[in-house]
Amino acid sequence: MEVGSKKALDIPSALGAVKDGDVIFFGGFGSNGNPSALIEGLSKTNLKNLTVVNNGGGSDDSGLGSLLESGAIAKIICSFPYERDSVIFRDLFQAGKIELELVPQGTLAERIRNAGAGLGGFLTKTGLGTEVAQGKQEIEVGGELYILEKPLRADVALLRADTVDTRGNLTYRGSARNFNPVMAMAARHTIVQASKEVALGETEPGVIVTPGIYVDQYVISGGGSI
Amino acid sequence: MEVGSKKALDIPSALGAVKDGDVIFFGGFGSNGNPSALIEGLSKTNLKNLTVVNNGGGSDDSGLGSLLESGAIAKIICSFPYERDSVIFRDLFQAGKIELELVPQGTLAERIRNAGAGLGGFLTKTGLGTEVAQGKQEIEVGGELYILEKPLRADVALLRADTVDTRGNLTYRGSARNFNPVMAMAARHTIVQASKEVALGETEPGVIVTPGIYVDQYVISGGGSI
Amino acid sequence: METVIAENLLLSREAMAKRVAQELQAGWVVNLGIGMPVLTTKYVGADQGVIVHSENGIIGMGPPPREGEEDDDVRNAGNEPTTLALGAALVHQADSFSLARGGRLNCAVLGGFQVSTSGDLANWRLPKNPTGNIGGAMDIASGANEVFAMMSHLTKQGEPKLVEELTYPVTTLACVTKIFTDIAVITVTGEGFVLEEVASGVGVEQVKACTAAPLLVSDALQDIPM
Amino acid sequence: METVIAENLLLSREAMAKRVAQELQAGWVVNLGIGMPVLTTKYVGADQGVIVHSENGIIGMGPPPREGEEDDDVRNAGNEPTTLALGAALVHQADSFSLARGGRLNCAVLGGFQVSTSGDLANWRLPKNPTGNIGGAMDIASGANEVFAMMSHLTKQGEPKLVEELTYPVTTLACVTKIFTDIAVITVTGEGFVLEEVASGVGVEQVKACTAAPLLVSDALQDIPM
Repeated sequence: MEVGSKKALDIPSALGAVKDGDVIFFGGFGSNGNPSALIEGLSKTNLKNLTVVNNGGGSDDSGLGSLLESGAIAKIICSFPYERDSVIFRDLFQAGKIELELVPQGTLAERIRNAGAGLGGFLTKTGLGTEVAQGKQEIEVGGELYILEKPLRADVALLRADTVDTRGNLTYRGSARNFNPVMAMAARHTIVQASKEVALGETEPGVIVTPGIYVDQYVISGGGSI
Repeated sequence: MEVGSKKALDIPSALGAVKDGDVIFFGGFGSNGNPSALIEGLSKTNLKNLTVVNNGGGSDDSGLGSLLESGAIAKIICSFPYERDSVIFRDLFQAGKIELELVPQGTLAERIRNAGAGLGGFLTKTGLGTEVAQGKQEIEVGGELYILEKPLRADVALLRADTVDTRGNLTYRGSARNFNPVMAMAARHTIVQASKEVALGETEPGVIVTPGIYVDQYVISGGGSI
Repeated sequence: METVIAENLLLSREAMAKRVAQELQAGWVVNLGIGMPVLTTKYVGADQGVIVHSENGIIGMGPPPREGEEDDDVRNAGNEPTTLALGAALVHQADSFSLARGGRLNCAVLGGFQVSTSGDLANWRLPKNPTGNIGGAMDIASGANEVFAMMSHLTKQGEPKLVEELTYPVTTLACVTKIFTDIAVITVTGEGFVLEEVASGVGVEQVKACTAAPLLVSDALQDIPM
Repeated sequence: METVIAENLLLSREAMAKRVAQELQAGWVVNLGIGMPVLTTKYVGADQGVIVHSENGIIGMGPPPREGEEDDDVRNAGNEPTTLALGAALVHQADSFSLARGGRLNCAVLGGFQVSTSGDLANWRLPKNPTGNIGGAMDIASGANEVFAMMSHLTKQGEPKLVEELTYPVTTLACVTKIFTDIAVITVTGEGFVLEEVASGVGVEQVKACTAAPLLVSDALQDIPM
């Protein structure tokens, strides 16, 4: 660990920033771009009452599955609760042991991005005339009706990247990019699981996808989605 | 010009898509990333009653300056009307010969991005308590007051890129990126002035900044900002 | 009457995917939903001029990889291995849905539980279930210029999926333009459903019996081309 | 009384930039406005641990280039040639302002026409002018954690710029935390202006005479270190 580097000593020390009751972003889309080692680390802590923001409800064999089973999660905010083989989530939900906030996927991504952009909400047509619109303010602009959706921020983001430099500048591989860049922008504290560490300046400034100012700590773990 | 390529025969033919009364985005920030050859081409047409969206009011020695002088522009939407040496704009404005919509720069970028994202507006604190807030709806979210700002789209975008492939996938150099990527997303028809043409597939998918689906035509002209 | 159609006359999922692939026009940007719709990638020719969008951030998705050539970081929206077509670009989730909501999808092919005569689509929650998977469907169906519903004509219980009014929770109102089932191709018009094509060996009266809404018959009615 | 301070006692623009540079702390992300503030880049040490943000999309701006080493595509917000520091990242205009509004700027240094005792900033339009340059100032001043106003103590006409209430159009309310002038360093507190430092050879009574609001004097008052 070089001086001034954001590299964490290990996963447990990086996860020391997470507190009971935190709202936590999990990057990824299914297993693709999901910070599996960090989530596995989280499932070994005794944290309680977490709210997890993740695209899906978690397959049983994923880190999110273990975390659900441990009872650490009080609420999930997602677009796709019943992933293939997500019996743990289903059972908890049907038993009333976990709260679910169901959000259309584009609205979910945009709510996160809106928080990261320091805004107070946005108007979308997505969900008009559906259950999703219930309880939300509708606003007319230019003769068209929209739903007001609100920003979604987190205390901590656990993300997955391909390369990281000591300042935390990130690149992603293939479709493992997905939710990771917007989540980095909207969390108070961002921890990244990257496949490879590179020297500062090795990644061209124009090729960096997530600027290091959005990253607090990183660990190096494995390559590719699991 | 290969088959299926979006390369235009020349600048005048590319500009054939522009009509009287159009709203036109000009990419760039001052001369940096500004599609000078396309704007110069525009100043040689007989188009009238254009609305131009540009960060600034145009220096006298820029393409925008010539275009202002020609009387083609009825309105400018910008954040910084008095650029260094922008006497032409100043004179027209003071004579009441051109309309000005002054927009804070972050709001301008976000209004364009909001249009490109298919949304109906967003809430920002920028401009609260200032002249900018006059006539705009204020909305409270979570006990905080925001201004509702509306999407800004264009009929045509004239943009500047570094590399382009035959499908229109773009990369930018240095700070010449600025407004270009968001403008590409929010225009009905996008014309690009690029420095270099590359083969399809030559730019890594993860390094492309503007996907080719946002580009309708391109011309190759010069290198570097002028 | 509903289940009178012999199993061997029903189009297979693969045959339906082939038929949908024929419908995709050169120059189109198309989103293919998870499950049956995404099978269509197998039958879209590399020279067909179609750009396939995957909601998890791929613009230019190719066919499934050959066995042994899977890349763990290149997945489709169902988290299955896929490939990048020549000229593909990668974006994050918020940019991916900007494209979808922003009017850049010429067409989306989505699965369906029910479609009404006015083109309302239901595909996210069965009425008996407490919740369901929205995923990207609401955003994509709201934003795409045309929505193709691709589904079996009847439920597993033999109930018609083409109905006068939805009885399932709505995904998006008035969005479906064409329906591809295992026995028919049907357009959704201002005057209700119009039968355009039938599976070889299936009679018009059989399709009518399997449809819980008035079904007009096109003057150009033909067999589904295989 | 206002103009009693001898010309040779006034800090030069360069001296003011040196003083502001000293104030920037390791780990800070700092936006430097066009004109005098951006001069500060000349005096920020490469090892000072400060990341300079330029609104036109640079995160990690370096000092001005040496003569002959200018890159036309690397410009600051004043469209002047600049450089990229080691580890810089480039983003588009909407992402650049996401950073600014999103609470990622520890500090912004902006020019000022007037600052009020409650920290209201005026810097975009002179009352006599029909319009003015907003640029990025409203977004940046709204979003930054601290705003430093960097300006001459008096206008060219000898009018005080530090006032009880703004008489010029407001840029952003209650944002300025510290003021760096050519004769003093002043903090903006709940109890009004507090004089922290004076230029060598300038008396406290002179600063008071040049300030159109009550001016408390810090117990730790010292000369501006040079």
